[in-house]
Amino acid sequence: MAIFADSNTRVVVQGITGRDGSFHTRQMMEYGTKVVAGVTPGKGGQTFADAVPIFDSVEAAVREEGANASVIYVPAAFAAGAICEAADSGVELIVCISEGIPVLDMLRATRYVADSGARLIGPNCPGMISPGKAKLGIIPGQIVEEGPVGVISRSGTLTYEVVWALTRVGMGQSSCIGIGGDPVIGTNFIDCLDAFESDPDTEAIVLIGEIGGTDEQNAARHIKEKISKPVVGFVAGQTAPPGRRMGHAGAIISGSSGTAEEKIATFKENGVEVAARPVDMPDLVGRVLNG
Amino acid sequence: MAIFADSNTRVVVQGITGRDGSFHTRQMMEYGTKVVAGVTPGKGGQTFADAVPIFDSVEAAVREEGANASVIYVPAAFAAGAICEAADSGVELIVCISEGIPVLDMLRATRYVADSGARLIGPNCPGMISPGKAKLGIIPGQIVEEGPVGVISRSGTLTYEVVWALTRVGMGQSSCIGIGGDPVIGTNFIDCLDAFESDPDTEAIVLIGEIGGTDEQNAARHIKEKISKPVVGFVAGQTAPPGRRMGHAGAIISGSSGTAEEKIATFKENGVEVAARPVDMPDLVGRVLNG
Amino acid sequence: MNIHEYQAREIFRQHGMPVPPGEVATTPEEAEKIAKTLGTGVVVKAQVHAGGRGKAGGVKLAATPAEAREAAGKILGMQIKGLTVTKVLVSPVEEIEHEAYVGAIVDRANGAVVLMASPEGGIDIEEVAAKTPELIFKETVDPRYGLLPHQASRLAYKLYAGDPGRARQAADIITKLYASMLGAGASLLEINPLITTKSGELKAIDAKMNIDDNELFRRTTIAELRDVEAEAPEEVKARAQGLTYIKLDGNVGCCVNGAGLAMATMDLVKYYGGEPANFLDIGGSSSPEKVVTAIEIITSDAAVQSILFNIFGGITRCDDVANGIVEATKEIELKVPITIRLTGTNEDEAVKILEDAGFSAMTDMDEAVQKAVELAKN
Amino acid sequence: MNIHEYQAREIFRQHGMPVPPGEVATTPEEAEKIAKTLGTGVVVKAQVHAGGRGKAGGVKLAATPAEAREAAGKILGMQIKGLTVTKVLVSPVEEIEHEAYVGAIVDRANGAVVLMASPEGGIDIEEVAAKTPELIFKETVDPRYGLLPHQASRLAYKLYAGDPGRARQAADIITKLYASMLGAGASLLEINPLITTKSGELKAIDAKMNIDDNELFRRTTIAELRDVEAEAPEEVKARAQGLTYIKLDGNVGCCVNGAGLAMATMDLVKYYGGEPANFLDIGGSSSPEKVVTAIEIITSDAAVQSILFNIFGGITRCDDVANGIVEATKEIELKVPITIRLTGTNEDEAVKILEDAGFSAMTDMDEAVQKAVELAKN
Repeated sequence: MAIFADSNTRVVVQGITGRDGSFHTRQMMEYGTKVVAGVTPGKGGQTFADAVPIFDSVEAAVREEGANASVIYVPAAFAAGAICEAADSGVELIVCISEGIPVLDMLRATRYVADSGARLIGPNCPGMISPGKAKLGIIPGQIVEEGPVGVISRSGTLTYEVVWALTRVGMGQSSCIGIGGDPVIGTNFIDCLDAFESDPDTEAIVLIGEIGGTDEQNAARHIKEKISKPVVGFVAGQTAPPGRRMGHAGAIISGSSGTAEEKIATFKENGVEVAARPVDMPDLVGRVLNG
Repeated sequence: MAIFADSNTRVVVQGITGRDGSFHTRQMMEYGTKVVAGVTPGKGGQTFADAVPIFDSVEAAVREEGANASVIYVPAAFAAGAICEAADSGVELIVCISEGIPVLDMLRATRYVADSGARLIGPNCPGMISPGKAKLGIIPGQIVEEGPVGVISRSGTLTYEVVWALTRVGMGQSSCIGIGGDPVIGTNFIDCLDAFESDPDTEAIVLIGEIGGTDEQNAARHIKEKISKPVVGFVAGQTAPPGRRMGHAGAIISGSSGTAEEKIATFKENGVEVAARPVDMPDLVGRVLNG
Repeated sequence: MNIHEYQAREIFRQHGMPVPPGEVATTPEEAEKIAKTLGTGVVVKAQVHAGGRGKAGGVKLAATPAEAREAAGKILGMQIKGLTVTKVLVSPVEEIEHEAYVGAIVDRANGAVVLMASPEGGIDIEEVAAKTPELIFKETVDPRYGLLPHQASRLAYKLYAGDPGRARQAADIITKLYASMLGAGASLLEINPLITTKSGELKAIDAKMNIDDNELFRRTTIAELRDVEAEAPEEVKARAQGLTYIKLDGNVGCCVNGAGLAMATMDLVKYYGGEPANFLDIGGSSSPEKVVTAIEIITSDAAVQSILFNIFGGITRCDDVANGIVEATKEIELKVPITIRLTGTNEDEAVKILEDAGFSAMTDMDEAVQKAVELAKN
Repeated sequence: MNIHEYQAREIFRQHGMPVPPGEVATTPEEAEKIAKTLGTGVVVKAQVHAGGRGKAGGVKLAATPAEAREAAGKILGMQIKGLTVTKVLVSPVEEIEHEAYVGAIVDRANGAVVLMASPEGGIDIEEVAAKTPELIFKETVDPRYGLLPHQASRLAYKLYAGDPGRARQAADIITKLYASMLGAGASLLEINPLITTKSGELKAIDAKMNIDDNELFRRTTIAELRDVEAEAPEEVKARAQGLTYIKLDGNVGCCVNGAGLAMATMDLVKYYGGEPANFLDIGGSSSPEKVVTAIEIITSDAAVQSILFNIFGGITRCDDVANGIVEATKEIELKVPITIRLTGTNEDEAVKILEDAGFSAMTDMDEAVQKAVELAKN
């Protein structure tokens, strides 16, 4: 098993004829993902890579090809609309790779997805991969391997670094989820933690956070209360500058500074081991796996 | 028992200091309704009729006085906003008497109420009364009497006419609900039918419809399928002019002419007796009550 | 409130919709001048609040400005469904390749705006809906989110599958149709036909728009579009006093409080063998002045042989109505008998006021209606 | 994107917010002229993207135009938190009866805009939030419905309970604050203080607004508000190439693909005893040109003693980065050693390109960081 997507996932790619969309669709297909349809309004009736039918709307892709997941590679200006279209068309899983979406658009889009009962991963994320089963997004297929470790991360290349470190020592992954680094995202740490907790093939969880916000702190408390499987954390940004502060309002609203120190401390308080360096991750995971 | 409101209902009146609001609040209080609070922004801290505390917001009325129902008498321009405020503040029942609310406002307000889990009666309606228990709105208290007949109506004075005819012959009512005649309303015929069906004190139901829309037809089919108690119908508007048609779109969307003939025919097809005149109602109700 | 085609076009234009040029004329000379300025063949269209203008001869083609003048001369002053034409729209003739239909309406069943489109536009759209419903495409707009881009696109590609050029134009038009609806406070908008020209351009030709009366208080420029000349004068007068009046063909003039009771009263007139002369709802809070206006309007209809008042007092106070009747009959000499039924709030005071003034009053609706019907026959 | 107070004021003004008059000056003479036109005592305020202007001496009162010139002369050219003041806002002095706080922010935890208000406004609002949180009132805006009237009213009456005159003004201001947020694509807005004048009028005095960078593509007039003079020139140059650069105080120049990995690399520099000189994310699709720009920017910092490249190839192709390094070092003579770590997509090609050009490349992050830190010490 795996979480969110596996070999039964039937993927429609929104923006399949674009530069990024076509490149990564080929990569997904090479990895063995069931890409059953593409959508580019105005190109309905054409075929992608001599294999994948293209439609004018996601609704048609769902109706004609039984797509149940969507991966979105459309430009930022149209991405929130594409997310809503996917949700409205009945796909269960929406992975939005597009970056640069206005946050005010995302407030509405995430609510729309929630109202429709679908799951959104991203936006501005590398997507997800369930090794040996399906790749939805841009995580390089050659750095992962099937195994018992669930990976959740807010970043892209840092995830690759950690996953690759695990793979090199033979610690494969059940699923790797890049939830994205934008302020407003769909699936969060807690959603992924719960999914990995329920997944019989996942034995340990790696959580890669960074500075900003309170998601890591919330995840830490959730782990203590609800997650029985071992979790190892990492937080990037200990040396990052305090950054342009969100005025007074940011501090008033969250009551948190969002620093790496605060996050690491909260992990430790809640019994989550934290790796000092990415390279320490395999050892720590090995330790918790062996009890 | 009764439906929607009874002697445990704690009413907040929105627009209590207005001309209509103050007049009808006194009437509700005289009838014995528990009016526990009023709301007029800017008059918080004052007292209405030496008895009812006034607040600046419904939230405060709920918090301080435990209001669980609201009756709204504010001008049309503010009425949709008042409905949303009531729903947001946690009252379970909202009765909106105000008329003249733009339909585009009501589309959003009814959805907001549904999202919040509250019940809206109206707008543009006489409200409801559970004889001997509570009056929320403007139905004259002296024309009703406790008894076994549930009354549901789209109109105001026509309801009074029918209810008064029932009361004169000793057929009291469990509750009388004026659902309002606007195109977009909260509680509809079917909601009331289901509530009366579950109410042990209701033995027969009177349904007063009029021309326009398809609510009566839907109610007729629902009665046949789901309502075991006897229902007697009346439809006003047999001699009404065809009216300004809603362009082609109206006919395309509903596939119905909305005439009284069509509605009466649908009632009869579904086994609902229809009174030719309001004055015939008591006889018909008596007949169905006695099986 | 109905507005004219030329007014609806202007609202569409303000929202960026591709609408052909054209102006409104009230005289044949103006029509000629507009045709000259346009410099093309024109179509001259009657501006009335009634359908079936074409069949009634209210739409004419004109190849030259002189022909436009002639056409306008024939149409202006014409009666269409009882309404006199006082304005014509003069607009260029378009070369039509295809006609589609696009509309938006508040759907009471869904509690939402529904957008509709069909590639089979033109006058027989209702027949299309009845016979080939698969050619009517719909999108329901969630009022919480408004029209979403993919909904406009989805409708557009159903209209013009395989033709991205036209589909993109259509998506834009559908988006602007919805924006016009919100912008004008409309409960109905239709473009029929939405044409494709020979050069592949989409244009909104005939525009229909109903404004929600309840929007007018907050939309003064829209409220000013009301063309009282195009409405029955009694209805205009009634509205000014907060009454609703619709003239009918019978001879029993009715004055009732509440629309439902008013309809039930008319039905009862018919039931007892009479014919109602009108629908008249004096509304909830009926001051004596309203009653005076109501009697003036009812008696202005020469067909009325008998007047019937039916009042169930709730908010309406029976004594207010009684005072209004007494006052009105001081000002207006009634030439037909009046039957008064009153019950409810302040019923006793009302009966006294009426009896003091020499009227009698009843409390039973059926008796009153029967009497009024009888009196109309004499 | 940060904008200046005077720009935020102008956006507020366009949305009908009561903002005092005032204009921006870049010279003491202009400041004098503005003060003359205003005809009142003025306050001269430095326009910089930094907090704590007042404490730094960047805000001065001036009773006469001559004093305004003098004050502007002192403030213009001043350094506040490393930024040079090039503009001052000259605005009338207000007689302040009371100071409140009103703000709006995108709350990531809720996925919604949260409006906040406190009757305890002024510079110490964060202390109010920490010590007396019951004096901070909040309303969460459901993105499906937008700000509802009762929410603005509820906040306003909490600010000014028992004072309907001020509460009504505040409700209006809160409504316009939210409208400004949507209108400008802001992720944060604050009015602090929102003052009450002696005559009971509410006015938005200090205005803070952060614009969501992701909005700029569709808001050209807002995008033009960017004041590149007020930003560090390297950051401006980096942004033009799609890079993100933030200068720090260390001596190991870092060039990484991806923000998370960039931060982890900096952390590792620190872990091994070094100090990162910067944050630099070259982003996903890194063309050779971007790499050239990155090296130019890193080397423009005289403190840099060692350059570290850390690339994990995914979308980023290692050979692109290698080509960029080779190209850059043809144009720029490197005065400090460079350490290159590359792994992932096209790693082998990259290593060959680098070795052909005389560089060596590593594949292990920790080894590379350790080496770069060592080199910086020599």
